[in-house]
Amino acid sequence: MNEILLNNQVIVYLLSESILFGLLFIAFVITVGILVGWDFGSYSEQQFRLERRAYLVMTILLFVFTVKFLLLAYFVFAIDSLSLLVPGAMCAAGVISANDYGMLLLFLKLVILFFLLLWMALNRYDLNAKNYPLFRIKSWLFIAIFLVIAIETGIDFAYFGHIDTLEPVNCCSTLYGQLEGANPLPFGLNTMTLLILFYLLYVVVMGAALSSQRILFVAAALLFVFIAYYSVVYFFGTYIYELPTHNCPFCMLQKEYYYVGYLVWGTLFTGTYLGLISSVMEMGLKVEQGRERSVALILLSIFVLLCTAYVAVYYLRNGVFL
Amino acid sequence: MRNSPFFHFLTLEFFKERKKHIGVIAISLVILFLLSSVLFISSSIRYSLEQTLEQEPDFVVQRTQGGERVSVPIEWTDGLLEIHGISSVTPRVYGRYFFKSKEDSFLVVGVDFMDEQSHKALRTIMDETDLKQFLKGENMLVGEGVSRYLKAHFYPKGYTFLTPKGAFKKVHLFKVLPKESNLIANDMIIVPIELAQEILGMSEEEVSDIAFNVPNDDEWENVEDKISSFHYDLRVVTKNDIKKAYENLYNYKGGIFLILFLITMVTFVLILYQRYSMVYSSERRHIGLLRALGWSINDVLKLKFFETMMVVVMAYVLGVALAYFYVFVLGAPLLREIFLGGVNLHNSITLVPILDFGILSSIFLIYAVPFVSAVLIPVWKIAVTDPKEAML
Amino acid sequence: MIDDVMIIIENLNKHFRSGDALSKVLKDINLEIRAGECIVLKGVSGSGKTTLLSIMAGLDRPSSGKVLVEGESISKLPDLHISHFRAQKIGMIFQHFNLFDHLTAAENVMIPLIPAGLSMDEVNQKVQKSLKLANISHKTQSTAGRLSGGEKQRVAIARALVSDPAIILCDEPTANLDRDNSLKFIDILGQLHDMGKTIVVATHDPLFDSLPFVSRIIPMEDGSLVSTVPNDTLAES
Amino acid sequence: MIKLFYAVGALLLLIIIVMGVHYILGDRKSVSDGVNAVAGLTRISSPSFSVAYCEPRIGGVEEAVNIAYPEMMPLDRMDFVYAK
Repeated sequence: MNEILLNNQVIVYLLSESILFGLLFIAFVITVGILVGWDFGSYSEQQFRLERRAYLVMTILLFVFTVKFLLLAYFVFAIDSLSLLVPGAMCAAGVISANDYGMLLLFLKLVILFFLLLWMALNRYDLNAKNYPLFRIKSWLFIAIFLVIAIETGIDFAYFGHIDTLEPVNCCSTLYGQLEGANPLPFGLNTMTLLILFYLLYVVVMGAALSSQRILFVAAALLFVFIAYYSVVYFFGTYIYELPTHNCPFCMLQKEYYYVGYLVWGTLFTGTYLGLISSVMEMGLKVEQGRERSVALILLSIFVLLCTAYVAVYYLRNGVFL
Repeated sequence: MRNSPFFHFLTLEFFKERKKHIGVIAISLVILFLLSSVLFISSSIRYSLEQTLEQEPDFVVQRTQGGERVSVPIEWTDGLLEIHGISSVTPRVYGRYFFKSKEDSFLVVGVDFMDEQSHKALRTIMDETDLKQFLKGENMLVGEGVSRYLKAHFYPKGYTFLTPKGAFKKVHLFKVLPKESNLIANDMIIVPIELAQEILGMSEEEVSDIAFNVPNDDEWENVEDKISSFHYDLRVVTKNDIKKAYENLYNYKGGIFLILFLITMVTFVLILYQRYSMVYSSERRHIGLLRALGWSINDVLKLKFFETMMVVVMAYVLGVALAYFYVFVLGAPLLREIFLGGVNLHNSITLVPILDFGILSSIFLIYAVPFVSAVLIPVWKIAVTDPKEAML
Repeated sequence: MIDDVMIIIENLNKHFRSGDALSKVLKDINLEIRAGECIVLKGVSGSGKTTLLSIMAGLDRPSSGKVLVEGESISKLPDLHISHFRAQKIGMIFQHFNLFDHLTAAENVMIPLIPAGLSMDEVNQKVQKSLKLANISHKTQSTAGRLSGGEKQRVAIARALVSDPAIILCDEPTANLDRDNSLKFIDILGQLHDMGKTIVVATHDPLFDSLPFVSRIIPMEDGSLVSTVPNDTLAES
Repeated sequence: MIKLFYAVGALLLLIIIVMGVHYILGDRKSVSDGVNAVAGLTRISSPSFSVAYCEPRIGGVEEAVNIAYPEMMPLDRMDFVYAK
């Protein structure tokens, strides 16, 4: 067992993941059983038993979602504490790029959280309707989620198993830094246009949400996430670190920056998820999701405010931009 | 919170099943107490060790032959001085002096008291008057473990060392090092450098190894390359190696403990599963009646969920507080031996209270996730009892 | 006329599968109950009146057939909705009172209101009102376990009335009561009838035979209804 | 009954506060000062024999170590990193 697998946080993380996978497997078996025997019209005792079992699947998924949400933060925290063991890694960025499973794993986790949230929104709608209209869609979605989670759990073990503590990894300065003039920003933007686009998209998202043009909202939200990621890494991040050359999405998760990274990325992703799901639900199922949409807008506003505040405070203190 | 009837009913229900909850909390307390005290001790010792690393010299040059460390000729220091960027090169003399029964050993350390840098350090340990008196005769500073050991073996005032050449060196015990430095100085005897060389059987121009600092971090790699090409049997130990050694040492111990701990978690989960699914008919009728009065499965699940959360939070807070009190206030009397080894001289270091987010969240996750997953299915089984149970 | 029909039951039957034997408990029942009517299901125990009552209350599901309450079929509702239906529209009074002995009378009466998520003072207001209606408000804070039979029954009535339901269902309400408590129960039932509630009582207690406010007595024998005899003719003969 | 719940809640809160106060007031400086004083003098700051070593080598016979010369450190042991 190499040192990585012996690290306390890694053991606790893998244990939690496998317990969740065990529960999900039970839910998977039950869902398959329900899908096979499901016939809403019939009065048979079998049908009522299946309806009761559906509640077990719902409870398991609710619990799995909350724990997976906490485990994502815990995963990043564990990776951060591993950076001492991996030579050359100063923060989580180095450890994640230790082998090629890292980035894929992080991406999978974000996707899974989105679909779990979507499943719970569908489930709430399904329970409120009187005849379980979305039952089959919901169950098939869960089966898809289960397969993705199975892959994710496999990659978890693969990722932690293959982190080599001898061969040095490149740190975030090489991963995200300016590679001798090559412009890392997408669509050939420079910093100024990136910022303009960032605030413009934010206004578009708010406008679309308030005037409830949902397709525009979905498009704007997706683009906003993409642009926000780059603007945080290449512009706002430098103000958090107060160092113009330090571009890294992970270093802000560390202790010396007061774990602000969790707040920044948390509000961005949760806000976008809630926004996307509420608009998808409104378009697809014509059900009013006002509350979720307003929470999403609040979270996105907190995110933008927080980023701008860092720049403003820096400017007020030093009187000059980076 | 106060004016929601659900919360009011929740507290009534919670206290109705007091006996069951108290039983579950008691079991969880045992598990939580054991786990968190082990993690607290290991993180506290690791924190203190990391503190000592600041004083650690950046590089140590040693000479190894046949896997065995041999003493280094003093001339090597001039070779080192020529390299740019190296500062405070200090030859060090230390070695293990085995007590007569070859069971326990002291760490004999020779310090050149004439050197002004160690003179300044000495002044922090003792005041001015003792200093002159100390430098006059054959005196030694002794760690707390050593002084206790010597007292136990009837050498209260001093100790006569037997040098390899057969001469007897009577050394007077001058002062005991402060208790706080037990972490490194528990079995340490500090003597003048010439005396140490004599006791350890080294000639005048031989030292154990040479330590030096390289203030400029970026230079560490090239300094290390330069030095390792000096001699064939030379070996360089950098500060990063030591940091990784400490990390691995406590990962190793903590990790093994956690993996063994999983076995207790499995039994804990089984106990919980059995405890929560042992439903008396009165409990079943109770929930059936609730359902008959208009509570849906969601409401009963919510009630049971909050009950479980209350049990989890209560057990967690009590467990961690108990472990905190045991480790940082009582000093973890028994459990400490796992980490301090208890071998050689008995060591009683003071554990510095250290709580960081990582430990607390690990403890919560390793406790709460198995707990709730064990309780999930029995709670669901109760929640879906058929309302017509109330009619029977 | 159709709109004021409270409960419609169309060819309902219920059978229990114990092993491979199929025991038919309710056979092809058709029944219509108008709003404000007071029905008595008369029959010896085991004649299926309790099962019929629990199906009407949404506690149990029929094996086939339809149960419509205020025009909405409840036999096929998912659990979330049938629970809301029970909480809002049905007041159940059980044979053994079924109180939570460790709770006080007020807390017992409060239980059906909890899922609705009202604030505490709204709930207290309703609880006091229904306790006064069942004239047991002098025992509000005493624990249910220590009340006498009659008082327990009145707390059970208060609990059934707290969410102001349109339908009151009683399963053998007077089985555990002595004579004068039963009479007290019956005049409370009378008050409920005057308030316009639809009442269905399943009992074999002769006391209910000649009550002025009972509109129909429906005898039941092993799972099927005998022809319904309007009460007023019964009263004269 | 709700009062009892608040009492338990207050008790837990009190425990957390006492723990927090003890944690904040905990003196971390004295231990590091003592250690730094001695390490400053001897320039050796590796942990004393009983703290540093792994259990297996001490507990029983370790095949890599020769009984007659216990101080001969086996090469592959982690404690060789900075043997005394």
